[in-house]
Amino acid sequence: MKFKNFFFRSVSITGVPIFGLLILIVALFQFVVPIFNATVGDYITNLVPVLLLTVGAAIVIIGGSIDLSIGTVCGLSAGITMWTLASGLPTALSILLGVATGTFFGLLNGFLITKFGINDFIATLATLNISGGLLIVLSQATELYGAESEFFTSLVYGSFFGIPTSFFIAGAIILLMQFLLLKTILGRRIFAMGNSGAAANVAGINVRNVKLATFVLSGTLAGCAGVLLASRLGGVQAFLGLGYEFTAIAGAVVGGVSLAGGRGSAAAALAGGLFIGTLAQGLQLIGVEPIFFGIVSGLALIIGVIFDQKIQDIGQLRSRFDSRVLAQPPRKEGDHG
Amino acid sequence: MSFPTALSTTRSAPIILDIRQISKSYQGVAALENASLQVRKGEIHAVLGGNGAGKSTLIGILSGVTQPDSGEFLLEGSALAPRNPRDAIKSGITTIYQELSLVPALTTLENIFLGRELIIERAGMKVLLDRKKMKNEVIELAQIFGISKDELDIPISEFGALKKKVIEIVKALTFDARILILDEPTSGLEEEERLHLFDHMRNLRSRGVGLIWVTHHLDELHGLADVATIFRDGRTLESLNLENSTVGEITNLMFGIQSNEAGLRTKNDRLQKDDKSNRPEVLSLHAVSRAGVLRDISFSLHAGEVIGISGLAGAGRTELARVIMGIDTRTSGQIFLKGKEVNFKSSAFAYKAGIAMLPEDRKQLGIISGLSVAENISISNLSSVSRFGFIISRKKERELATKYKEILSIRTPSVNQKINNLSGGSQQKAIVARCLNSKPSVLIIDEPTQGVDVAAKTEVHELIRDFTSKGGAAIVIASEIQELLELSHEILVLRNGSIVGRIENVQNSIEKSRVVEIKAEVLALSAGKRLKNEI
Amino acid sequence: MANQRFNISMKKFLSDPILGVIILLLLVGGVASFTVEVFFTLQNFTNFLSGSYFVMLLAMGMTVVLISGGIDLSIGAVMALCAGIVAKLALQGMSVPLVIVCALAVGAFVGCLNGLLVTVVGLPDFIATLAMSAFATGILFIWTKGTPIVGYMDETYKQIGGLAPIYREVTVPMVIAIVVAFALGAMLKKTKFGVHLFSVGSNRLATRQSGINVTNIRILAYVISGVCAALSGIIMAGRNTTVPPDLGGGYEVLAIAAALIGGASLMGGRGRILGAILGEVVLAMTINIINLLGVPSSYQKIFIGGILLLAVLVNQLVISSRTKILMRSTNKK
Amino acid sequence: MKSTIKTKTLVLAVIASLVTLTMTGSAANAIGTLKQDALTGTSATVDTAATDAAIRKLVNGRTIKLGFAPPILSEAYTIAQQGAWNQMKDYETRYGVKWVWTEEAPLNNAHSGVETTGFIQNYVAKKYDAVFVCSAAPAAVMQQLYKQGSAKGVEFYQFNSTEQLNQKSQATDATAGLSSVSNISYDNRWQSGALAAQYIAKELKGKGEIIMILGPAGSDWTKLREQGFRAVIKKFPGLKIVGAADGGYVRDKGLTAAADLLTKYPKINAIYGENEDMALGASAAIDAARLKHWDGKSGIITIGADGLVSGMDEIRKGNLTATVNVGYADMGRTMIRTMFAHKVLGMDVAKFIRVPTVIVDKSNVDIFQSQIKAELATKVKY
Repeated sequence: MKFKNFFFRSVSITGVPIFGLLILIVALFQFVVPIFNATVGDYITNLVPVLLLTVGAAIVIIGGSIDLSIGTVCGLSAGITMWTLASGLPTALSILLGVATGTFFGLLNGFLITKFGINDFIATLATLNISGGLLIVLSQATELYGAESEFFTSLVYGSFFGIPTSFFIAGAIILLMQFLLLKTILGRRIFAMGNSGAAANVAGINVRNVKLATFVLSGTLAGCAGVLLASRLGGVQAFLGLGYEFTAIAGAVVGGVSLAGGRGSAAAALAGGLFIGTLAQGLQLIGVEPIFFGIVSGLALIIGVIFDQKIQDIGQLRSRFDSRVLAQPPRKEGDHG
Repeated sequence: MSFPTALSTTRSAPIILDIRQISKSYQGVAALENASLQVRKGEIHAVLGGNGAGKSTLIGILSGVTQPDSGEFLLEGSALAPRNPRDAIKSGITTIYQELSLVPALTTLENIFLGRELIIERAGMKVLLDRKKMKNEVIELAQIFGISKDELDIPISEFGALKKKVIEIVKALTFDARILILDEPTSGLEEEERLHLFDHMRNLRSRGVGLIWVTHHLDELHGLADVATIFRDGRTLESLNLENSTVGEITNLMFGIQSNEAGLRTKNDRLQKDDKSNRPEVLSLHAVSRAGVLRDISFSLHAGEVIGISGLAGAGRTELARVIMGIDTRTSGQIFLKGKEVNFKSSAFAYKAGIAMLPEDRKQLGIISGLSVAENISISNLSSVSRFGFIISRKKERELATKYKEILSIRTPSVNQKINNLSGGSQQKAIVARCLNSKPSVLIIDEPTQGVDVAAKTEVHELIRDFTSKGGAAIVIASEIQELLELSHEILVLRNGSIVGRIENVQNSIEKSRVVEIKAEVLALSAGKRLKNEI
Repeated sequence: MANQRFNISMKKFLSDPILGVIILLLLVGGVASFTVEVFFTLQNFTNFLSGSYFVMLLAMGMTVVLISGGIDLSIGAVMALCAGIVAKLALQGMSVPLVIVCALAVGAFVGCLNGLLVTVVGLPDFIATLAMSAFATGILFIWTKGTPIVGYMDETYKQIGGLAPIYREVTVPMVIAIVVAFALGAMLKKTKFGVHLFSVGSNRLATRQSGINVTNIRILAYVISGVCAALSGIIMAGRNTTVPPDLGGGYEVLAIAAALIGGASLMGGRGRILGAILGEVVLAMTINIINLLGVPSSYQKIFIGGILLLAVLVNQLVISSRTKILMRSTNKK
Repeated sequence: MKSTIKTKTLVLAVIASLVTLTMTGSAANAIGTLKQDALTGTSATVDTAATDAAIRKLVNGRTIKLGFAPPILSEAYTIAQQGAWNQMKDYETRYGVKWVWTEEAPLNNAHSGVETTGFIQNYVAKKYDAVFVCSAAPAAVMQQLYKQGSAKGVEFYQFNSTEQLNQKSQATDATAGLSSVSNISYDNRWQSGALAAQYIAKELKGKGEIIMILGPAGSDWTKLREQGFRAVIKKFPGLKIVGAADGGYVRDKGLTAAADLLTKYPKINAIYGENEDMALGASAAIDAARLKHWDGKSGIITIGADGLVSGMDEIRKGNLTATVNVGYADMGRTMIRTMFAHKVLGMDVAKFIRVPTVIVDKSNVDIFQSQIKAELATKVKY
């Protein structure tokens, strides 16, 4: 009974069901395609930048907004890093500039949204175009490859105990974000704002600053992702990052981060991002023809989210306290007619 | 034990709604157990009970939002089981909900006819809305309630809170209902508007409509309601003939013997007031204005003092609070806090400086619904539960919340409970806890007891008095003049964003005659402009 | 009394969401007509408008969904899928009206699926329609095996695609866009369904309590956007003269942008058909001006981003000045 | 023993000459893919039966696993794939090779191409024998992947790529800095962009105004073709490029861009559409503007590049003046031949194999259209 309650309570935590599903499909793929485990290292290395974007997207979404610019900002950051490296700047400075590019766009987004009151969708769609356009201009003006820094390539290609360095870097960043969201004052304020911006505003939270902070965080994460992507690729071309924003947002949502705001975590987003990535990887290894890919992945996305929702619902119901105060009818947010 | 006699049989009107043994439970917890009551034709039937007593569940079942587990109800003799609100409305049961159920994007007219639009027939096709006919049908009633013809075409979002409520009532009155359920219809309404509404309720009664009236305001019952049914713990206790029962008896029934005195502790233990000049000034406003909303507001608030703000909704009461808090910016004027001029850019700074606010709309602006009780309490002063100034300690947070839970007797099994699962009164107390935890020197309270049952209301009043007795100062905004009289030392009356009257030394005027006098005075002051308009 | 009436109509005018986009249009158009001589010519306008009718249709459908409080990311893919159906069936010799009916039916069907996923299954609209987009694209890929469908074009499809006019400057897409605009505009303003649509988007709970079947309304909103996407696809099949499998990529974002510029809100309950049309005109005009000015294509994206920001900033400005004007008028009272 | 050596030598000699022929890229060879080429042995003079038997013995019924990673699913790559399949079928019947063929392509954003890196890693993990890659991913990362994959025994062949941009001189380094075994493509500058410009110059007799509809800014293909095109135009003082716009490689955007430019420059003589889809869009824009298509003397020349079935039809109808046929089917066949020569027969293959390209207009459209149609008609599938 105790175990049962523990079980239901844990599956009601955002991200846990999808994590379970992730383990399930990993096992399934391993069974169907025995070489699956041999490819895991490579595919996660490829996935790392997108995972960082997913976590960034999650932070903004938890705060009740959306950031469409992360994909191209990540691309631009990669471009800036590569450009500065190739033109001979010290590695550390280049990395810093790459990350700063992301932070800058985060700030820009935040200002447009909080100071000018521009709708977040449009504002970040605009900066999506602007950052993507800047990368095109940059890549037209100069060749974005040929960095000679060993330290830089070691960001991704180096390894500790056989595990790629980028895992540690991304792991540390994601862990930090998880900590920030769940354990710090800022994190709590982000959740409060996402749950109810108006109430948070009345309750003494500087909603503008907190919102700004979420965009700066997601921009900075996009910058970090860009640096890792540049290190991973060794070269950057004009359209890098375009379209990553949808993968990232989808990953976060699959992980249980609610687009309505106020629900989710970095770990949940990570689980969602890994789920989508693993699914694609596994399907490729099984040898699903690319023309069937859209249908299969669409179906999997739907099943994944339904599974996540249902399991969480069950978990929440079963682990509820038996109490009079709960006797009021639960208010249904979702619409079932 | 002698309870007042059950419903007398002198009223011989036929029963139109007969509720028989209805039960409903959620996840094994009973919300209603064998609830029964009968509503007669042309009867105002009050439904009373504390928060969580099962009234909302009954309304849900009658209006088709939820379905009962067992039991049935008959409308004019035939069994009814509405599967959705549409069914219920079609059968003649209409509900006005406590929360505004208007749609902001739609116009007044569209709102009134939402779901029952009149359609014009053109070329055999029934597609187009017949706005003209709809207007004609509603205009008479609308004008009675002060809604002009032009206002019928304006989106609801452009109106203030009061107008919205009136529109909602007009909407309900246009329904051809045999049973009309009014869930806290007077909440947020001004005194005068209440009387207006009561007239209409009487009017409806004389037309033979059965009214089910859910209310916390026991003082409104007498002279209006014919019968009252009391709910406690999901059961129907008693149907009282109101001619033979007193408020005291009803309260006893509602809360059991323990909370016998609840709801009646008013004037006796009011704070003793010293001479104002002996106390330090905490907050003062000098000619504060906000374009179009507030004009030249000046007053000063001293430690231990409560200033009440009266006025019609839309007169600038809430707006004043928001400007003081820095949620909205002021266009001119100065605000001094403890002698220093302040200019808060957001409420965060106000909290830091020592001003806390308990907002009006609890559901939208008060509670942060996804968070737990503990998280809701700590949110305005997170550093009080933090280590190193930025890491939140769950343990400290729990302890803090548990402390407040006990002090304020917040009814929740655990402080980790999501706040939306609590009753309205407990939610309100949790927000009080939040304010107190920010260690404010000034507390701004907007409609302290809206949607809160009588017992909780007294408790909230107690908390405010306790706060000021320890040297805090408070601004209380309330529609009920009675409430202001019970709490405040001075009352400011707002109209159109300006202070149009001050009633000082409320403290010393507790004689009943004086109370009535003040009420009349406040009413006249706040309504003055509107009366002129109508003439 | 007259003063009050004036105030009310003033209020109505000033709070109209399309005011901003009109000002923007005049602004951008004004600047362009001074800097590019050929800009302000009938030919140029018919030119760039003819390339925007299909996006207009998408934006109109999107507006309906946005008003209902949802979002439809599948419309680009659905447009492509329907274009594929037109091409494929036309190739098999099916008559034009029948082809069109089939495409519309598919659009409506996909829209209905979207609606069911969002309402009955209860998926987040973002995910449901994103998945549907993957589905639709996938079906088109399987169908075409990655190769464009060609060889279905004839004079009729040229006309449908707007490549050949039916009378002077009048083209079929123009007529379709106008008819749909009026139909949807009237639907929103003058019918029960229109009122309910705004109602659902603005306050879903209250709408349900009013006895309105919210689920049906929401599903129907997606069906309408599906049908709009199908119409757009029919035009696209004619205009593009081939149907490559990746035809629809990215048009949904354009449609959302157009709808938002035109005053719709992602929160639901707001939006205007005319706004969506003007929003798309702003976007199309931007590309047109870029091309006419000869802006190097590498700067195009930055330019588009800038215009988007300008669009919302102007809107913002209009809103704030409106508040000021309204305040002044109330203060005078 | 001796005989086998002899046979082997013979086989090698024959193949060597063949491959050389392929790589020199004579025009005859382009058409040769249609006919049975020298290896198939229908020639009156060369009997290849013995060679076939020897290769069959060498192959010994083995299975060769091939990966095919185009940047996107499109008609061009479908034709290339069909060409490859036809060649594979040929080898299968003659040498008894069994094939496994797996295609992986990103469904959208062809120009980002980072997805391809994942595909390649998967091919390596699955121990494929050879992988044909065309990707817009940065050259540096692809080379790195090829290097890692090669170490595990997987051979990489680039096709239709833009390696011209990144290749170094072969004067001192035979690999030219590339880790792919071979690069089977055409030179986008001189075999596509320049050809189009030469055709325009010839038709217009060195005098006239031109507008360009370019692919998306930032694309390597765009960059190279524009470079070649401009280089040739520069040589003709009478020719002037008056405007350019982004057509995003798709027909609809090509149409819009061309329509805009035609409004501003209604008197131009030629439109260079950097691929066929955009050129066809431009052609529609000419119709819409009620301007005249080129009839050999007057009107507007529209020229594209690709060599797709649809384009050929339009040339026949006169809507498209000409196109640069870059021989995708031939490219596909050459990919298989080169891989087979290197992987199975152990031959050295050229680092850069240029498939022949040709300007197709009304005068020669029959030849090249029937060629593509014949390739697509085989219905061979792997």
